[in-house]
Amino acid sequence: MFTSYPFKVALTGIWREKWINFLCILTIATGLFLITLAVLFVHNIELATRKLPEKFSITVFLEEGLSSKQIQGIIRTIKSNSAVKKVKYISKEDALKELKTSLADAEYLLEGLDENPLPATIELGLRRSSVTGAAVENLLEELKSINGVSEVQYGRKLLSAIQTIKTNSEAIGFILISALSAGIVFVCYSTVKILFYRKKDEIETLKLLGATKGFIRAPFLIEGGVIGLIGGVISVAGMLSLYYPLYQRLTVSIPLLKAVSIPLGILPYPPIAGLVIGVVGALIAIGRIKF
Amino acid sequence: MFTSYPFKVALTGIWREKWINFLCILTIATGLFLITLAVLFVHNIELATRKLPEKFSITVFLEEGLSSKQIQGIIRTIKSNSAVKKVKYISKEDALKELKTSLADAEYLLEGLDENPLPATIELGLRRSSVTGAAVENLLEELKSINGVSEVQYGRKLLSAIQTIKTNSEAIGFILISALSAGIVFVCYSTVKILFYRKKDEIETLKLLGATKGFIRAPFLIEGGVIGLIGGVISVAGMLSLYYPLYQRLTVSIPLLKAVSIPLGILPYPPIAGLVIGVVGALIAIGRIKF
Amino acid sequence: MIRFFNVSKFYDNLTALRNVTFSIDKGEMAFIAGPSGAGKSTLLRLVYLAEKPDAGSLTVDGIELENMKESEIPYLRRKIGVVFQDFRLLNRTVFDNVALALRIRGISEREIKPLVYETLKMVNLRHKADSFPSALSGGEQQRAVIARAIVAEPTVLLADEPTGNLDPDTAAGIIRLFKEINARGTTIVIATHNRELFRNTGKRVFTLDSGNLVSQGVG
Amino acid sequence: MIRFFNVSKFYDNLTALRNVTFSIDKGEMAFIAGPSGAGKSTLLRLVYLAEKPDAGSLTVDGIELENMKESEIPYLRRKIGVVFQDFRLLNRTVFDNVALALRIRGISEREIKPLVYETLKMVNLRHKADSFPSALSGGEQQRAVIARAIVAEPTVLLADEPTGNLDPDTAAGIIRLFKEINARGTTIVIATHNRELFRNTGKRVFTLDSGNLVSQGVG
Ligand SMILES: Nc1ncnc2c1ncn2[C@@H]1O[C@H](COP(=O)(O)OP(=O)(O)OP(=O)(O)O)[C@@H](O)[C@H]1O
Ligand SMILES: Nc1ncnc2c1ncn2[C@@H]1O[C@H](COP(=O)(O)OP(=O)(O)OP(=O)(O)O)[C@@H](O)[C@H]1O
Ligand SMILES: [Mg+2]
Ligand SMILES: [Mg+2]
Repeated sequence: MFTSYPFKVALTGIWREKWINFLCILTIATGLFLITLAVLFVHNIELATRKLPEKFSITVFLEEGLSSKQIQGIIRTIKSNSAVKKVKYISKEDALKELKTSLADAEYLLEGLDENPLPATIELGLRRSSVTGAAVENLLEELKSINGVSEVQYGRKLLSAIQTIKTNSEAIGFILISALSAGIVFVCYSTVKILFYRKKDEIETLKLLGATKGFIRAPFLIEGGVIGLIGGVISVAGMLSLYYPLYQRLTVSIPLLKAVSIPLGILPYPPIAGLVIGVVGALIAIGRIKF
Repeated sequence: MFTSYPFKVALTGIWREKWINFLCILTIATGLFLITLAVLFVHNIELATRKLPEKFSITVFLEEGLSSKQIQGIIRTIKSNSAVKKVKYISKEDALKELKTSLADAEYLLEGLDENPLPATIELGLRRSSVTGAAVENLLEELKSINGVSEVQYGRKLLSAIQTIKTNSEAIGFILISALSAGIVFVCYSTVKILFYRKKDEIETLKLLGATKGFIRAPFLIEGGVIGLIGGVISVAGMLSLYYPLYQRLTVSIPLLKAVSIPLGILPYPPIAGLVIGVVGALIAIGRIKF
Repeated sequence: MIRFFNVSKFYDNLTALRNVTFSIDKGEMAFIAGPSGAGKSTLLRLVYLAEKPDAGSLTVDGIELENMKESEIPYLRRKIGVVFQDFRLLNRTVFDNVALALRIRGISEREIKPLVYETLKMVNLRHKADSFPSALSGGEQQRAVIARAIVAEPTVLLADEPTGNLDPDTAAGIIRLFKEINARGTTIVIATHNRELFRNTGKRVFTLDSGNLVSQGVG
Repeated sequence: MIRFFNVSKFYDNLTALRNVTFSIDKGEMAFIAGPSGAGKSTLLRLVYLAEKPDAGSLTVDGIELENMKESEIPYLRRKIGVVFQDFRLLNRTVFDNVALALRIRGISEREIKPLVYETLKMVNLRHKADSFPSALSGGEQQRAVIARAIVAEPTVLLADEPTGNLDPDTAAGIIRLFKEINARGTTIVIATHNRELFRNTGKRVFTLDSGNLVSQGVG
């Protein structure tokens, strides 16, 4: 198949004008590289902000004088809720110790106390997926209805702040990445179109010789596709070959980078995108063939 | 001047093949638009993180039994330091009130006190520029040497966290924007080069007719420059015409955007960059002229 | 085979052809003569559908061109071999340029090779099969175009100034070749300013001047 | 004016010119004859420096080409007007194509206009001044190239097959024009396969065959 006429014409065509075609390939590679970089950037910001909700917690205040069996029962009930990720019990004694630590030098303030006035509490961590307004409200109702629970507190402000940041950064990231991708895809397409502009005469001659539309288009589409595909492959190769050395060097000075992740699942997309850009670019560049 | 030979050739050349030239102009416009967008993105993140240091403060503990004149003197001394932005005096009474508020329901803990055990303090806010390790250390030494100051506390951890975030985000932003700019500039240059590739025959003929290098290059450089310049102007025009409607619409759903700033000072740069890309692209596209 | 009836063609304010009426029979070999700018190339361009007439009607091989569907145009063009005045060689080897005419017609690669080499031999260009057009002399390029026009044995051969870059001996050889092809049944129309080509051939000569068909004679 | 001494030119395994020695005097009008592919265009290309000889030495207007500095090449080329066999017209109007030869030489726009129109009249193309080459007939394009070659009154005029697309009457007109230009002192070399052009001119004719200078005679 690759020795058939349109393939031969396309491949020898690419080879004969290799420099200008290589420039076009590099352009597409650069474009796809930048899009991939942007996607990774947003992906990593997304990963980083995902961990924020885990810092959100609910404090359950227990009534006075519960037996340790009763407390175990309450803890079990809470743990059985699917929205709850982790549970930490803080006894009256622990609470007092904490207060003393936070009072520091003023600890003598508490010296005159004959009885521990602090309640025992349970702190809940939530699963990521559950940190939405409605889910939290439901959970709170459930917690309050448990026997032995006197009060439930949670950081309403923190919750809404986290949600605002998440929504905002996702929306802004989406807008930026869309603009970037649209722009770069246009630029790649435009490069292919400008590259094929010089084929006008050749197409005119082929028409006059009696070639059908398919016969005229086939080699150009293959040529565009091969150029785009190579561009995509180069962008992935560049990504991978830059990743390891650069990553190791940069993490020394920028420790945050250690958390950067490159999901391998995205690797096939740049070549596919390149192929599509090349073929579509060539198709539109050739334009409507009118005999 | 604009009716002189090279200008006439360049301008009629652009006009005669307006569609392909327009595509090249749009490509450059898109590229510069994306770079500008990226610069604005980093600029705004930078602005946002800049405000972080203001949240960093130093607490100065005063000795017992200072007269209000002595306290005024200390405050004046501190205020005279150029690194200090604002100063807040918290008297012993205010400190106690604060403690009571934070103890909330456990306020009765303090009931038996006959004397206020809390020291008076002064909280300092720092100027942005002064929040670096060395500057803070200097300031601390100075503060400690003031008569009447018993102790100085500051958030060492917070300071280093802020610095890490700043350095990291600046470095990552710099790397990303450099990669993006280098890539897009290359893509724009490449487009111009591919655009001028079809002039090879014309250049060959001009050489054979006895034209000097300058004569051959001038119209092409002008053509490239005009294409790049128009591209730059379009990118700025696009920026401005998108900014207001899009901004107003988006701030409704993404309140964070309200803080976005577009410094007008960057507006001349895209056209200048376009001009340079066009001229350099054309220059390199024509290549070394050998007779 | 080719019938012009009151055909006119205008470019802006210029009349390239005015009310031209004539016909060329199946199997005939005819010449279009006339000075530079007379309209010879324009006339041929109308036949191979590179241009449309502005008035009149035109039939090729019994097909009225005006009512033709666009999708049929390539198939009509395949019946016609054209020696373009400006060559129109593609930036491929001479072999590939000539083979193109066969590939367009869907002929298999196995059959193409001997056909192309045989045709190149006819125009004395076998030794340049692997050259690119840019490395050929003017006359060699012209012979490559002739080879491409005849290789697929078209029903009609249109040759526009086919010997403009050829020396008299080579030109005579090409005309001999055309006569052989004609003898095998191909209708041939040759546009030329070179009266030597049709002198004493006994073939019909249509003479154009400023777009008008001014005389029909025998060479 | 032009002196070839043992000049050879090779392309790959092909000898385009072999040990060619001859010279053309200042003010002479001479012809290079020979069949297609004989090396006529190659010979002229050496003179206007489009190619370098592989052996031998070559002098134009007293200048030894081999030792020439690259920066001097444009100035030597301006002494030479060339009618290219493949035209090499730029995609500009006929006026601008012809004017180009003057603009390259730094002549002011005010002087250019009358000069160009006068020259276009000489080749009978005044009415096509605003046309683009793609809208010209073959012969009209050739005459535009001739106008561009002569407009700047070069010291040497090299014409490669200048009448290949012209009818005999127009061709004769062009040769008459060349003779006038020659009479005013311009050295002219015409490469052609058309023996009619030099028959009975009394000018020298150098005949090439397969790269060898096979005869020097008088037309
Ligand atoms: N595309 C066009 N636009 C405008 N005028 C044109 C176009 N094509 C041809 N002409 C004009 O039409 C006239 C006839 O042109 P044509 O090419 O048919 O001449 P021709 O007889 O082939 O001449 P030659 O022997 O010089 O090739 C010429 O004056 C030419 O300038
Ligand atoms: N760039 C090149 N590379 C290889 N071979 C070449 C090149 N240019 C010319 N030739 C060969 O050199 C030989 C002489 O070519 P040239 O153009 O000088 O012939 P010519 O006498 O002008 O012929 P014509 O009358 O057909 O124009 C030809 O066989 C040609 O194929
Ligand atoms: Mg013609
Ligand atoms: Mg030649």
